[in-house]
Amino acid sequence: MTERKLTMSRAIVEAIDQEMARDPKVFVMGEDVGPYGGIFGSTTGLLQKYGEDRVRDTPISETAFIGTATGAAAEGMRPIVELMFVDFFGVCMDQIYNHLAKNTYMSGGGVRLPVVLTTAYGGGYSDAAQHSQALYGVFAHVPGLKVVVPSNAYDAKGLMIEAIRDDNPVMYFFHKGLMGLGWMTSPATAATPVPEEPYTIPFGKAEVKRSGTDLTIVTVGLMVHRALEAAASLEKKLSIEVIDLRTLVPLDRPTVVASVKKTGRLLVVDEDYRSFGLTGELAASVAEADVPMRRYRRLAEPDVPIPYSRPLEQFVFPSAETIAAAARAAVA
Amino acid sequence: MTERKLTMSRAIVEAIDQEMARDPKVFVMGEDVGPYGGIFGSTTGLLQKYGEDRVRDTPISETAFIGTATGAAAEGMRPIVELMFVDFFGVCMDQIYNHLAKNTYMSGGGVRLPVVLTTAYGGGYSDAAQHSQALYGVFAHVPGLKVVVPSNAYDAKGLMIEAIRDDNPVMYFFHKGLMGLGWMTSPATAATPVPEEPYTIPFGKAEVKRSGTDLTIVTVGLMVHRALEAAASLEKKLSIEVIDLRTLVPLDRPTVVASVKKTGRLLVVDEDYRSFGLTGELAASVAEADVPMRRYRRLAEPDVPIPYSRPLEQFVFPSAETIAAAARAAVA
Amino acid sequence: MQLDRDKLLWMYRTMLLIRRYEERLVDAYLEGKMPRFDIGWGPIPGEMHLAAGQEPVAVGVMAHLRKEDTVTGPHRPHHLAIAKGVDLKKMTAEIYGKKTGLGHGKGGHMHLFDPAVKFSCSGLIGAGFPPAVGAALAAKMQGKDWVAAAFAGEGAANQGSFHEALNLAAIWRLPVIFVIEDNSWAISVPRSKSTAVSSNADRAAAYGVPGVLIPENDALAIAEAAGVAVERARRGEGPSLIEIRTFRYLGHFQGDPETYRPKGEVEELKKRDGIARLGRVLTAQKLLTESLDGELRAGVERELDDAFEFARSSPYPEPADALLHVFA
Amino acid sequence: MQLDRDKLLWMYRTMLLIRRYEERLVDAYLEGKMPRFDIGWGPIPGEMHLAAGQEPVAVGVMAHLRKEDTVTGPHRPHHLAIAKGVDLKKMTAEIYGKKTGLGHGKGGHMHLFDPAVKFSCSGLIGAGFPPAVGAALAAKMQGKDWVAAAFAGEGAANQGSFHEALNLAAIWRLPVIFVIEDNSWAISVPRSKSTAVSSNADRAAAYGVPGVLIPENDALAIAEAAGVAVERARRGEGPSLIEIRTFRYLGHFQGDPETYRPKGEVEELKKRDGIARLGRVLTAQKLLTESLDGELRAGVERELDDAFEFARSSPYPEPADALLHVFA
Ligand SMILES: Cc1ncc(C[n+]2csc(CCOP(=O)(O)OP(=O)(O)O)c2C)c(N)n1
Ligand SMILES: Cc1ncc(C[n+]2csc(CCOP(=O)(O)OP(=O)(O)O)c2C)c(N)n1
Ligand SMILES: [Mg+2]
Ligand SMILES: [Mg+2]
Repeated sequence: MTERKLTMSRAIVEAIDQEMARDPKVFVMGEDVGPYGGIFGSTTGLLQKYGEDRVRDTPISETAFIGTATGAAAEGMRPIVELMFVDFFGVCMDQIYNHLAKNTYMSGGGVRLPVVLTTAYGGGYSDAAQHSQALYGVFAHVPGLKVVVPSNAYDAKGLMIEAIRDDNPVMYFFHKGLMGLGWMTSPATAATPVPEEPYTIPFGKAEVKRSGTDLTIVTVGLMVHRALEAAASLEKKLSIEVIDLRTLVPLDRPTVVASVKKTGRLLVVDEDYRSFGLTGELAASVAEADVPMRRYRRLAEPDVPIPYSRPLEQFVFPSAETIAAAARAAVA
Repeated sequence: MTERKLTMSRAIVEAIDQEMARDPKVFVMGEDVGPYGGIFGSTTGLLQKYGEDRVRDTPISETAFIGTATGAAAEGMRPIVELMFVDFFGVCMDQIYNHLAKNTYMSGGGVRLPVVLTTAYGGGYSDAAQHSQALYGVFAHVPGLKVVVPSNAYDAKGLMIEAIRDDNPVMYFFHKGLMGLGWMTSPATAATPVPEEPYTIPFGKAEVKRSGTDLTIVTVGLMVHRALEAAASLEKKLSIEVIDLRTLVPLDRPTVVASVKKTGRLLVVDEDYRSFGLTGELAASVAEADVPMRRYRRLAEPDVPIPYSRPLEQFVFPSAETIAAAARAAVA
Repeated sequence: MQLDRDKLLWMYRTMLLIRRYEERLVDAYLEGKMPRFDIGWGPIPGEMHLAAGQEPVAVGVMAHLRKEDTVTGPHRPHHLAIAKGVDLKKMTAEIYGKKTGLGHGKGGHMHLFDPAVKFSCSGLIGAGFPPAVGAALAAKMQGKDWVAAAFAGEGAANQGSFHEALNLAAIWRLPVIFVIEDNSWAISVPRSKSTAVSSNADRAAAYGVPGVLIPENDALAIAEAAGVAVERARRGEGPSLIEIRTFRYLGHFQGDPETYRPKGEVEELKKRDGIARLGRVLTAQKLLTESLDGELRAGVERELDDAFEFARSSPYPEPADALLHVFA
Repeated sequence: MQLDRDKLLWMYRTMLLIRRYEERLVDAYLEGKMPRFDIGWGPIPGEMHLAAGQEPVAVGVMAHLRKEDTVTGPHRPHHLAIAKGVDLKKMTAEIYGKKTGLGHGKGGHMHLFDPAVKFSCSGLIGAGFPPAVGAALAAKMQGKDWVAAAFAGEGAANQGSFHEALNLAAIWRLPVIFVIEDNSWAISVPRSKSTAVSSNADRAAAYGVPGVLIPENDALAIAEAAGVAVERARRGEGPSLIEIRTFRYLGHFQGDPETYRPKGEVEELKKRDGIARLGRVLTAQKLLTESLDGELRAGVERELDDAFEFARSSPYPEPADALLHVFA
């Protein structure tokens, strides 16, 4: 494997670039995806290479341009459309969940909608309650959308190419704090070696990032790095298995269940709100498999809007330290 | 207690009427809440009694009129605003979850928003994928909204008065199939004796509708009636405890945990989508309380859009029969 | 653009087909709902929004559309679907919830999808505008002269999607026609209580596109305005907005008590019925004779017999089929 | 409505206050972000949207508003908040994330709530229109002559909420003024690529309300138009729409590379600066002298010293306070 390292944003752009070169039906739409190159660098350089017809800046009209993606996809195009922050889903959710997500079903399979909806999620830089949320739990709850949440550059490229080639709507979440932007701190481990050539990573295959026998930590996105840090910090005392789900829909329940069967303990770490979300879904997935859990714990955003002030924000998001503490408590 | 029986819709209207009579700041807004009296009878007769100023038909502009409720509430009014079907939340979710639900928090408690957002949910009459959903799991996942789901007329009145007097946003879900409308089948048990005088039912207090020792069934809304039917059908063989949560936010975890401690088995029945929702949240709530569950099962909408055709729709929603079968399997 | 004899007769016959189709649906819908009406009962359960009175809108616009052109419709879709050429048998089977339906029974009457003629509809008010813009964008990017038409009621013109979609179509100069069917009611809310302007055509100025109001429920007047808009779109000159004052003869949905509706309103409207109106014109032009009219009506009945027979005799889907088709 | 001497000097001084406030914020924001800029670092982390150049809009409209009138602002709120009379100390403390802030540090610069002067803002584009309509409805229902003003950028006028809120305000004849600050950019997207009409004032016709375009970034011209709209609203004659061509001197947010922006654009705009412009007029009218100008500027600096000192010296909230205030 090549040793060329890319940031996650460059890996995403490379994936889109290679697919646009391969397939003229692929095009990009969204706010500031053109000259600006995407506020979080998800489309940098594409306008210069493919021109205004295939890289389209839109007005601030998410309902219109996401619905436009649905309509264009029904006619054979393969739009990649960006919702700048997932926090904004409320202005366009109807087009996403009642139409893009359901038209294939309501038409008995007659309509195919190959749309990739890219969106930025996550906090940690004091962007407050309307620009820091995870929210993937909402999209995983409603049927008809595949939900992808890469944690590093290698996965980001492979999952993006898989998403573009998928004939179904895919919500592609990228954490702002993983993109490797010059102006926002990102874990060094988010930038990885990335092969030049196109490759895909199948949806629904979690990755065991670190194997262990005392406790299973399951998470996704940015929290994968924090969980690994926590596991490493405890390795003298505890053998912790860390699982990166990579996609929430489809959800790789077998990998999680098998791990808990081995460790007997599950700690779910989530940047999304705690209740009615990922943490609960994994508890149910293990319990309904009749796998005894000696311990189940969850560390997630404590069901409060995300506060602006640094000490408050740091309090609501899991950190390597709080994860380590939760892990120790879960095994004690 | 009086023996006067009311349908759930009449109980809701009586609650709103009594509060409008008591407090001039209470008013009603929404589509067809005036002369029509609410498509599902949630405002019948209020226009005639209180006039157009306090009972306002709106254009089909949910973002505008729900945001208007938020703005009016910030100025001391107490709006009751109706989203005709919860399925339509996607056109106005931003005003609901980013503003109505968060402004109190973002203002450090400086802003109070006493808004009751009433909405119809549920299926069973072939209204298909965009008019039959439950979706309360979405609103229970995002912070800042209280979520109420009454199962009968008595609770509906008490919970509505509690909601109107609450200084916070309350999402009040009523199942169309519980309202006792002449034109839609409703379980006989949904209409109950209702006291004439105003009364309140506190949020966050689940009701044990039937006590048992072999299995705990937890559910809400219409499914409470089906669960009770199933429990009754099995009473010779099994002693089943049935819990009606009544509100999802706040969620009465202690009552559920105590019951599972007793029965050792939990079956969650939900009309909402199975994954990333209520069924998972209850599994987590019990597991994190370190209460051993010998069995955890869930019976919910199987993560597909709700189909139109009767046999298909009947397949996706839990029935007394499928609940009974699941209960038997859970104990076997 | 002149409408030739065949097209004029097509318009007339298609209106008859739509009217009679829905008259039969009313009966079928009420089966199993008598004496007591229960929305969930009978061979056709669920909501039923009929377009009786609005036929001129459908044929007036569709007279200029081809198979390759896209149409998005609202919750009241039958007249549009039929005029666009949606397979009547499969559409009827869908409404009956049968396996042979357009969506194998999954969609129902508010969710008719026929990719063969590029028709779709939605139960969400205003939701059809953006996908029509998308179809127009796809046509433009693929270098086709195909157009798209989005139909919605006057109530839908107060939904944010109307504004956003028109603006986007205008700045991108996309070949799409926005057609507002003003039947003056949104369920029980009259347009005067929902809309701040007397005509939605006035709203075209907010997007720098042509806006036309057709004050009469007249298929020929509608066809004339639609012809101009469609040609403009095909020439790549961008979107247009057309509002038509049309008639809602029936309740919002079947079972609507209509207590909010002034007595006699419908009777007055029926005196200006769009089908009879075109019939008189064609008769005057000697294009329609009594015998031809009889033939057309007989043909319509035969076509409807086939469609309803197909639907009734088709099997229901297997219950577990509910789990199929979430993803392509 | 004539503006008296005090009001005119208030307008001038308030613009100076806003400009200097944000100049100080730029420095404070960059603390801890040098040499390397990281949005999460320093005493003021997160996004920072400044309004330098847009001061005339704030004072021109606010010149006619009282404490009881409601204002909703967008993500770029400081000029509006200051002109509305939001507590400068608490606002600055909020931006510093301190316990003494308007929201005890929970809101931050895009979420400033000061119920005492009925000011609020939101980070969601177009989200301020509906709540302003709600405030106007509350005033009307309570029989007050209070008005509401919703401010937003030209980019926001393409959001569905703009359309829905204007229509609702118009049919209910509510006392609300919609003010569009056209600074010709929505981040990197120029108005020509986002808006199908040359002026959003033209969109007033879609709601049957008065629409005015103020082509110059001139506080007095803005005040004149705003006066008419506010009086109309107080008289119960309904909403108005005003668009102002104003200037964005800085990047969309601090740290914006602005590679999309034509060279020299800002320099040209600064030659027509709104503060200097009013200063010249007041000097010509002998209302402003050099010494008075000096006094005003000195007073502004003292006020700012106090506000920033208060903010810097205030304590941070306790981490666990994050759990408070989800519900009232
Ligand atoms: C977004 C949304 N809001 C509300 C509804 C409920 N609803 C269904 S039809 C209707 C009235 C629509 O009126 P109009 O657009 O004039 O169409 P018409 O029924 O007159 O054909 C309403 C409010 C809906 N389906 N979608
Ligand atoms: C609904 C929504 N979509 C997108 C954004 C991202 N965003 C923040 S500011 C901005 C540009 C706003 O432009 P304009 O309305 O002209 O205001 P200005 O920044 O020029 O003051 C965008 C697209 C948002 N905050 N909310
Ligand atoms: Mg109508
Ligand atoms: Mg702007």
